[in-house]
Amino acid sequence: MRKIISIIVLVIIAAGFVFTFSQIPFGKDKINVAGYYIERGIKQTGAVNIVTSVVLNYRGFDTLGEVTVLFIAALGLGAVLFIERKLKEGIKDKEDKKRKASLILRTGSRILFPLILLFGAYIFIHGHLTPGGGFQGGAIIASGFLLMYLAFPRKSINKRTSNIIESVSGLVFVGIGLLGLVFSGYFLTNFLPKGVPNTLFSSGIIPIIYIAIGLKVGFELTGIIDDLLGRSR
Amino acid sequence: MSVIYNSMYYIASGGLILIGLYIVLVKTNLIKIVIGLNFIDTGINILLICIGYIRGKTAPIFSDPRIKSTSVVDPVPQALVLTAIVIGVAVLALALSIVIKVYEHNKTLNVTKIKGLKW
Amino acid sequence: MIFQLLLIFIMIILAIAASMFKDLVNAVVVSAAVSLIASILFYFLQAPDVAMAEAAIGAGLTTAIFIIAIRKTERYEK
Amino acid sequence: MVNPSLLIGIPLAFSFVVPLFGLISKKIEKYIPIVALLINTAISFILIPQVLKKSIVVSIGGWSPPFCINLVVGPLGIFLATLISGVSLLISIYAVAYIKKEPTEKYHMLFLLLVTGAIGIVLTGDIFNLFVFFEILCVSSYALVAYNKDKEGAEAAMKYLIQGSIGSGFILIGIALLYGIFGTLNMADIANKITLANPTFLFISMAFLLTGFGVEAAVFPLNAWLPDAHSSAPSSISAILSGIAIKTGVYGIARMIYTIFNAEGILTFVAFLGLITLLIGEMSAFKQNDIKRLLAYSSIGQIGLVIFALGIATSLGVFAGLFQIVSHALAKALLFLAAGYMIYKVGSKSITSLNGLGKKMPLTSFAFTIGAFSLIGLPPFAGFISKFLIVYAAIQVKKPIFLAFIAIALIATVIEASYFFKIVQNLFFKESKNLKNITETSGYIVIPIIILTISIIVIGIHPQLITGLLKEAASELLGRGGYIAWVLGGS
Repeated sequence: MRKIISIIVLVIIAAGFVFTFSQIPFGKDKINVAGYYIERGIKQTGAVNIVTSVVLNYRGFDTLGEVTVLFIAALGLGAVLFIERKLKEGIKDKEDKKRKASLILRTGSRILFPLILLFGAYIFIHGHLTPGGGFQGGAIIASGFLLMYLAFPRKSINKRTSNIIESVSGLVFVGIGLLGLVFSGYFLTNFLPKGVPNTLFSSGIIPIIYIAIGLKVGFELTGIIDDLLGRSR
Repeated sequence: MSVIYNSMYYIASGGLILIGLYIVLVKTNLIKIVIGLNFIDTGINILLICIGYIRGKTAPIFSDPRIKSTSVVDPVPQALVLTAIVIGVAVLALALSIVIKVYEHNKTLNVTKIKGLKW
Repeated sequence: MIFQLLLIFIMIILAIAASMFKDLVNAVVVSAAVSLIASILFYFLQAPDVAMAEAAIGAGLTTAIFIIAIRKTERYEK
Repeated sequence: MVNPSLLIGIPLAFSFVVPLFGLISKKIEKYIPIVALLINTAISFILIPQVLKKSIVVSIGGWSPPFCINLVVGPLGIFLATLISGVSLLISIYAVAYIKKEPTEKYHMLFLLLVTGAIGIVLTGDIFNLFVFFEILCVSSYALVAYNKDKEGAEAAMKYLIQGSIGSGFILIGIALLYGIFGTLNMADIANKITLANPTFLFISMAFLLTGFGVEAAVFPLNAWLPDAHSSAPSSISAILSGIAIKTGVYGIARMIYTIFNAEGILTFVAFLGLITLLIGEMSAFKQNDIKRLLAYSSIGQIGLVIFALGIATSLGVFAGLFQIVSHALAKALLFLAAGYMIYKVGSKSITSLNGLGKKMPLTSFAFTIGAFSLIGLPPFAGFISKFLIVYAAIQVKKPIFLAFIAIALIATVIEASYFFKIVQNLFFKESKNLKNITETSGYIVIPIIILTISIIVIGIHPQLITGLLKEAASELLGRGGYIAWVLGGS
C-alpha cells in the first residue's frame, strides 16, 4: 500500500521534473544577475576566483548562515549524544582495551597528518586565487584529524580548545561584518583595500574570512566525528 | 545525439532525486533513509550546477589573464551549491546522531518496529 | 561526451544498487561512489570549487560519519 | 537610524560568545539569551515607527539590489520580528529556571540560533537566503526536540528531521527552477518578472515551494511530525515551536503566494486546506489524554485558521489572519509554559493528573485558563477579536462556499471549547489526589507567565495598540507592487 502511494507520488514529481526541465535549456547562456559579478567582480572585490567573491562578498550573508547551520549541527550533535561524565568513564575503559591500530597506519598517519593540515591550510588561504576555499580546506583538515582518530583510538582533540577556536572564528566572521557596518554602513562590506588581483595579499576581507571559516569548519567537522565516536573528555 | 547531450545531466539529477525520495518513502531502515536524503541533496546540487552551465565556457576563475569575462559559466549556482553541500552534511550528521539515539532506545533501526516512527 | 554519459549511467545504477543492498556498509560505500561520480560531473560542468567540496565533504567525510554511525548501531538491514 | 541587520547579527554574535563566557563562569551563560533578546526587542520597537513612515531596505555587502542580499524591513517583517523577539525573550526567561538537563550551554546557544533563523526568515528579501535561514531554524529545532534525549524525543526528532529535510529539499528545487528561468534570486526581482514565464512552469515551481513551507507550517496533509515533536520537546521549546516556528512557515506560504507568484487562483484552495487542517487538528485534540499532545493538535487547528484567513484574501481577512498570529503566539506560548510548569511539578503529562491543581498552583492555573479562553475566542481576550474578525471577513466575501467554510470553522471552535472547558473544570473543581507537596515558587518561571497573561488581556481590551501596524502589514502582503518598488526603487 505504502509502496503504491509512494510510486504515484514519485510519478507526479517526475512528470513535474520533465516539464520544468524542458523549459530550462541546458548549456544555453541565461546569465542575468551573474553577468554583473563576472564583469565587475575582480574590480570590486579583488578576487580572481569569482565563485569566492560571490560566496564571500555578494552573497556573504548566505555563507554566514551556512557556517551557522554547521555550527548548529555540531552543537546539536553534542547535545543529543551528551553522556553524563560518570557513565562515560565506564564505557571508555571497556572500549579502549580492544582496539589498537597497526604500526603502518600509526607511522604513516604521523607523517601524513602535518602534510594534510598544511594542504588544507593552503587550500583555504588561496581561496580567492584558485579553486577551493574555507569549506574545502576545513574538510581536508577534518579528514586529517579523522586519520589520526583511526590510528590512535585512545587520543582525542582537546574539546575546550576546539570550542574556543570555533567560537572565536565565528566571532571573527560576525565581527568583520559588524566592522563593515561601522566603516561603511553595510553589514559584511569589503572595507579593506582590495590590493592587486591575483596576488596572495589581495581582495580585502576575503582571505581573513576564509581563514576563519577554514578553521571553524575544520574543527567543527572534527568535533562532529569526535562526538560520534564518543571519545573526548 | 544532441537530445541525449541536452538531457543527460537533467536525467542524472532528476533520477538521483527520485531514487532518494523512493528510498525515503519505501525503505524501512533508518540509515537507508538517511542515505536517501543524501541522494536527494546530491541530485539537487547537480540540478543547480546544470542550470548554471553554459556550453563551451570555462570555470569562473580569472587566474589566467587570457580568460575573457564573456567566456565563463554562471558563478552563482556554484556558490549556492557550496552552501547546499555544507548544509547537507550538517543535516546528515545531526540525522545520524539522532539515529544512534533512536537505536539506543529501541535496539532496532527498522521503522516499522519503532512505535513513534510509524507512518 | 560518451564518457560523461557512461558516468551518469553508472551513477544511476549505483544509486539503485544502494537502495537494494542489505548490508549497510555496502550501501554507504556505493553512495560514496555516487558522490565521487557527482564530483567528477561537477568538474565537467566547469565547477572546480564545487567538485572539490563534493569530493572532500560528500565522498570523504560523509562516508566516515556513516561508517561510524553504522558501527554504533547495526550493520544489516532486517 | 538603527541598522536592521543588527536584529540578526546580535543573537548570532551572542550565541557564538556563549562558550567564551562559559570559560569564565558556568552561571553567566544562561542569562546571555535574555540579554541578546532584550537588545533585539528594544531595537525592533525602535524600528517600528521608522518602518511605519517608510519601509527600510538595507543591502548586505553594500551593492544595490538585486545584486546582493538585502533585508526588506516592511511592516510585515518588523511586526513578525518584534513578535518573535518579544515572545522568545519571555521564553528565555522561563528557560533560566526550567532547563536543568545538561548540557545547558548548548541549549541556550541552540535557542538563540533558532530565534536568529526565525528573524532572518521574516526579514530577508532574497529567496536563497530565506532557504538558508529556514535551514537554521529547522536544524536547530531538530536538535532541540531531541534535547531531552529520551525515547519519545529522539523518535519525534527523527520523524521531524526526515519530513523537514524533504521539505527543505523541495524548497531548494523550487529555488533552482526559479533561478533557471529568471536568473535572479532577489524576491522582488522575481516578482517583477513573474509574468514573463510559462504559467504551468510557475505552477510547478510554486507547488515545490509551497510543499516545502507547508511541512514547516504543518498544513494538512504534511503535519504528521508536529504532534510528536511539539509534545516531546522540553516545554520551553514546545512554546517557541508552537508560538513562533510554525508561523514562519505560514509567512513563507503567504510571501510566496501573495508577493512572488501573485497566485489568486489557488487562494480558495488554500482556504479550503486551512479549514481541513483546522477541523482535523481540533478533532484529534479532542481525543487526547496527554496535555502537551492536546496543545500540539490545537496548534495545528489554530494554524489552519490562520491559513484560512490568509486565503480569504481581502484586506480584512489578511488583517484578521495576522491578528490571529499574534493572539495564537501569545496564548499558545502561555499555555505551553504553564502546562510545562504544571507537568514539572506533578511529574506526569496526563490530563487527569492535573485534577485539582487550581488550589495548589492558583496563578499558573489562572494563567492557563486565560490562555485557553483566548484560544477559544471568548471576550475580552485577544483571541476573541481575531476569531470574530475572521468570521466577519469570511461573511463579507459573499461567496456561498465561504459561508459553508464558516459553518465548519464554528463547529471546530465548539469542539475546541469543549475540550478546553473540560481541562479548566478539572483544574479547579475536581478533587486533588496525592498533590500534597506542590507549591508555586515565585521567580523566573512565573514572570513570563504573568507578562503573557497581561498582554493577552491588554490586547483584548485595547486592540488599537497593534491594529495600525497590522493594517500596514496586511496591505504590504496584498499590495505586491509596493514591495517591488521598495526594493528595486521606482516601479
